[in-house]
Amino acid sequence: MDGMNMDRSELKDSARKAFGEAGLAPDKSASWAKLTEMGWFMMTVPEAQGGLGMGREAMGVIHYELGRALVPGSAIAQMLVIEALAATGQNDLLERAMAGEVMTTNLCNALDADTASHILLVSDDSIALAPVASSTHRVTWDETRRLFDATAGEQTLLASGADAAALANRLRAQLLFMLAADSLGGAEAALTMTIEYLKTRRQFDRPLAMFQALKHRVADLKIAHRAAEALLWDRAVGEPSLAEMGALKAHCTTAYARIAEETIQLHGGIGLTQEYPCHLFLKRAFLNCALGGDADYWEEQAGRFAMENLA
Amino acid sequence: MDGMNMDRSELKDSARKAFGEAGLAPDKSASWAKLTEMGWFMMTVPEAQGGLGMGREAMGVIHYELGRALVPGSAIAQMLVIEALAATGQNDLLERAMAGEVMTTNLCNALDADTASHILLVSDDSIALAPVASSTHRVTWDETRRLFDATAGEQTLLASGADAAALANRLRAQLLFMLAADSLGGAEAALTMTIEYLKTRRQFDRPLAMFQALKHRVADLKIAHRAAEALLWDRAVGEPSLAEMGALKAHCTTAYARIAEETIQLHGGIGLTQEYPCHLFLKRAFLNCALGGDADYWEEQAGRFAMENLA
Amino acid sequence: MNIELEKLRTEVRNWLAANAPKDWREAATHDVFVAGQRDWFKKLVAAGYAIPHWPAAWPGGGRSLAEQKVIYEELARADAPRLLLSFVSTYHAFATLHECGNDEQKARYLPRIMEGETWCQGFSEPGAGSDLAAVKCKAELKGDVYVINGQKLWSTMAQYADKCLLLVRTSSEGAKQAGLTYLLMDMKAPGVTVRPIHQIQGDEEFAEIFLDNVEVPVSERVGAEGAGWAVAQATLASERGLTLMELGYRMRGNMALLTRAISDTGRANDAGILRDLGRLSAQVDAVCALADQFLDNRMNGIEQVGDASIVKNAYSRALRAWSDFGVRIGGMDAQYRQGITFGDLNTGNWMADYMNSFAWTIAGGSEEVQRNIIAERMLEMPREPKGWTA
Amino acid sequence: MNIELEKLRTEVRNWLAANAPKDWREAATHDVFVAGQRDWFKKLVAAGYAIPHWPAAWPGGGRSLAEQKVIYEELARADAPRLLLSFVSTYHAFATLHECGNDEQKARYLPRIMEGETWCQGFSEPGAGSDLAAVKCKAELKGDVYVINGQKLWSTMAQYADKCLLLVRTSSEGAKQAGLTYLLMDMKAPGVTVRPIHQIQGDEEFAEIFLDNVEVPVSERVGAEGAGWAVAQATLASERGLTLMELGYRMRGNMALLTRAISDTGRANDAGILRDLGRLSAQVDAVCALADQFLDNRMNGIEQVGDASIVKNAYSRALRAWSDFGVRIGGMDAQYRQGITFGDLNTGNWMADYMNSFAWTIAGGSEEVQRNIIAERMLEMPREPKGWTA
Repeated sequence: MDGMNMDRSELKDSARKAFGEAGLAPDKSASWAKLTEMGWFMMTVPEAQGGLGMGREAMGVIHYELGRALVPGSAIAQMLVIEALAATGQNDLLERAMAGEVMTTNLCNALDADTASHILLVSDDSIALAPVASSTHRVTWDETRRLFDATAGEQTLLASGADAAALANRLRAQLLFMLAADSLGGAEAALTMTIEYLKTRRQFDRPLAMFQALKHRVADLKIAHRAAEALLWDRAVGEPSLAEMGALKAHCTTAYARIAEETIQLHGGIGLTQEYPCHLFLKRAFLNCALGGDADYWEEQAGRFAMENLA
Repeated sequence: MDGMNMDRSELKDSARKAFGEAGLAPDKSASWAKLTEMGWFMMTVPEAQGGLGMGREAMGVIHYELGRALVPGSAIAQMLVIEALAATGQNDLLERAMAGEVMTTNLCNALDADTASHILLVSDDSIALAPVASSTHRVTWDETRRLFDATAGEQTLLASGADAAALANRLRAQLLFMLAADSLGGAEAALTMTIEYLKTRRQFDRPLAMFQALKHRVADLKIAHRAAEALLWDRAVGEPSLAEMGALKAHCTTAYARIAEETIQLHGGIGLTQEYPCHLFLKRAFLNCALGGDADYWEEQAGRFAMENLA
Repeated sequence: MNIELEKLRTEVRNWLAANAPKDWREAATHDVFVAGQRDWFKKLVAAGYAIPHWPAAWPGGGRSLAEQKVIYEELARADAPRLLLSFVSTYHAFATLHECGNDEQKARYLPRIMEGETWCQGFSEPGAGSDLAAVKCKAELKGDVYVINGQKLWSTMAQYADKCLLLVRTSSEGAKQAGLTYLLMDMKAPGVTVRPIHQIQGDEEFAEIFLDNVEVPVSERVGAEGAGWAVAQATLASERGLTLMELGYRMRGNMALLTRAISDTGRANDAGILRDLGRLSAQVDAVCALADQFLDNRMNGIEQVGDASIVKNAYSRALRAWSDFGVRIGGMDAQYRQGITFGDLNTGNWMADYMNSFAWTIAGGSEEVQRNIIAERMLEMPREPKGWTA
Repeated sequence: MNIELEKLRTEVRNWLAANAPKDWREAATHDVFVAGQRDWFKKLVAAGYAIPHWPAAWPGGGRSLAEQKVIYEELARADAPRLLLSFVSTYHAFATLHECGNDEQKARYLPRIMEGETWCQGFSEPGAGSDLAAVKCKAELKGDVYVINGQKLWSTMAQYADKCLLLVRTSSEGAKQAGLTYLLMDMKAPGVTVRPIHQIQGDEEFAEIFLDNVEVPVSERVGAEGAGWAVAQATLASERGLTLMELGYRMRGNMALLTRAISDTGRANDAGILRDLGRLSAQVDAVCALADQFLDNRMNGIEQVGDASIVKNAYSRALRAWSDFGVRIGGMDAQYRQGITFGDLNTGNWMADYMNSFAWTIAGGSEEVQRNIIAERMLEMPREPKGWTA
């Protein structure tokens, strides 16, 4: 195993240990505390700024595990803010954010704005930070994430012009990548749960897992998941274009939605009850599909990119 | 059973008797002779003009059976020409066409132009008939149909202006309907053949038809076929718009292509050999998809129609 | 014939214009919804449109299937509420009593159903879903009562039901099917506990029933002891046809929810969206045509085994595609939670509609069970031999 | 390490720029194609790139998997012809002899393979496809020869082969697998008849082999009598990895055929087409990433059961989607028959490419067999009990 994979594998083990044991959709503040304690908010920050200097791949591992356990909260927003603060040398605020002070961003529907001190305002020609002035909760079907309409107080400009455009694109790419990782983590958990259920549930005097029609469907889901995961780790390194990152996000969220849909169908009736967790995956999958630009948007961009680059 | 269905059922029986016994892709001239003898070219022509005065539904029944047996030839073109000649009162030529004199049309890639006496030239502002001046065979993967680049001699104008536009649309709708019927006939034969094969072929000490994964796939194909067929007979009556007829054609040809694809896959290796007839269905299915406007074209038209009519 | 049908159509249409409730989508609670359902059923009974499929001896009964079709077409057209609450009583209970009940049972219950008594069905259990014959809920004959212990699941609106069509096990000898018995149980009897099932989209259309030493008089048994499986088949065969035609028409009628959403999101000239809309539109039209054809065949006595399974799966697939397309068009907006419309499948609250569509791919015989029926009973692909268990 | 790899890459790239045949797509007949293949193989052997996976004792052998990957990446990049004709000899025959052959067999055949002797595989039969253990082709030991009678199917390029890896039945006692024996058969031996299979797109990549009292010396047996099944596993495990990486890269490289067709048909701004292109592009990229990962895992010794099945099905699905999209974009033009390119899967002759894609969903273990492997051996879903036959 090469060095990079070894890092990935070790990080995965510790993240799974941290989030894999409290059950699905664990307590939000306890999860936040763990993220802070383990230093994972520092992960991608350069060592010179007090971070761990790890890359996008490491961030993917963390979000994969957050997705896998359906961890609630706004880690995605936090990491975007941290990325922007680090890139623009806002070291004081950066330190506070790495230490777990909640900050959010308009790039990701002002997740948890009601508990956030600041909001990062991203547009193509400026990146600014401001205190959150007010926030209104927009309740979603997915209850593991809390979205807000938020207004901002006085803004501190972090970047403008070409710098802002470049940083905005980098942040968008990060967002897309984190959503892709979250989706594949969730999809893995949903698929594993489904396979276990099929092995346990008996009808017609045998486990459902013995019915070939169901086996083949599960095998196809496994193939879809493995292919998407290969693409995720492939795009974790190098410098994919924003369109390629968007295509990744569309590919992975679509796979998640498909696996979550089959999770319900293969669980039968109990999949339709609030008591079973199937619906938690379904709702998060569909929210992931919509956040940060949907498949219709990104697949079109990816198509244009292919027309320009593969002609 | 109501009257119309009784007609359909009787006509179906005699058409199946005529074409169902000579095997797949039977002799072309013998098939043409049968079509002529049975009077089926007269079918939709008003009784006053020497025809049988039957409707679109009857025409659907015939083309369903032609598709089912993969009958080669240019019956589709012939029926379009006959429709145009009847509508424009060209009774002498009409009589010759009903008696089996081969005539073709640019509306359907000049099928069998090399043996046709005339070619019907259809555009939005004129409908004309002309002798075939020259023809070049454009060989297709589907060998049960022969397409041509044809040039026309001196034209006789049959209709112009609004009359031409109306007739052109009627002819296009007929073409789409005939292709839809041909497709569902072919799809039925392919599916039936596949089911029989699965019942006969044994692997792992049991017939393939006992493997649930294959059963479920076949069941889904059956559902797709039955739904498409219901739509076909529904649009055989009344006055569907051209866009609705296009949507029908897209729906039925897509179902045919899907069933033909699965026919090959479920036959395994022998499905890939020239000796087995699977490929004949596949090639005709794909040609049907392309003829008369493909699914991309017609589904977009149907979408526009829905936007305008279902708002 | 056609003239009479058109006369009926006009009559129903006019009546609905004057009487169909308009605000039923706004019901904020189940109680309001249920009250509205009871009220609407009463009105339909009075007008003679509630039980068109019952024999002519009943007011409003004795309609031909063609006439029933007209009535359901018009109900869908008027966007009147579906009769969710009285569906089991007027279809399942009626069919069961009509075909298998004794005279005393018919005389006792049919009038009550007409008066608005509501019924539920107690078939499925935690361990008996697709494999219905595996029912374990136990009934022991003690004197002139059966004493019932067990649990039932997925019982539509059981929390509002007066009576229950109950399938129980009276013997564990021999074939699984042979030990089943069919009872009519009073939902108010001591020992009956009903717990609504909290569904993922927020509805509570189904309930669980817990049975703890519930006593059911022997006189409430339909058919002989051990003949429950055959009686259950009569119950199961009673639905589907008209429902699916009605639901197909309702889905088609609500295509406008999609076209409006497309316009509202500025995508009326997006070639890809238009194509997918065109394709969906044909799929929905095909389902309507299929449901029509199914009823025509039933009318003409040429319905075949598996036909109902084909219609059901074609409908459930189209419903999934319909709501999935809505979720897609709705985009981020569809992810915000809105209040649901009880008992309706095509509301434009896209995520709710999408989640609701699983009721049709899972309940009433899952898609997988329908595929088995189509493959094995219609296409005569061999069943697995009886002995194949593990 | 990385520097060495990049050095190799430059070396291979330069060599290919000077030596890779350019006109191989134009081969009008199989004979021309085969001659080109033989010539190309010779050149690669001379350059040391033909058998990088053989041991270091062989010229050009002893390459690490990372080096092999570089070579195959560059072959794909240069659009050089695939080594279809020598694939079975350099992979299947080599692996079989290397793992299970005796010293005499290795010494006899490996040099010949290097010199261009071509081999085919005689495993499948009319009654033994997915169920390979059902092989019936009979071998009777008479003195020091086996006398073979039977038929083999789907043997790649058997009409041009010198030798055949032959799986035969020497006993019908006990488990099906236990009666199989593995032989090396001379294709020029009396009684061997080869009939090319006419494929639906016009190629003849496969052949049938008829065996009529063919004599094979006992010395040509690999492993013991009755050990054929185990030897066959060594043969089957030998392929896939590098091939699929190479084929994935070739498919990705040929995405340009699609984008050009889209431009040529004036649909470069059709939102629906662009989306489908974008989606396909990600699917193809994912297959390449998956094949890479598979090889990395194999290199690192952490390949798991079922991994190869996942890569194969992901590739075959993407290949189908790729060619299907081409047929769609090609429209009416794609329906006109054109001359085919032998041995190539991504040619832009869309209908031929589409039909060719079935070779990957059916041959070398059908998609259905792969799904069984994934479900049962990787995901540990229970197999049907042994006794389940009918």
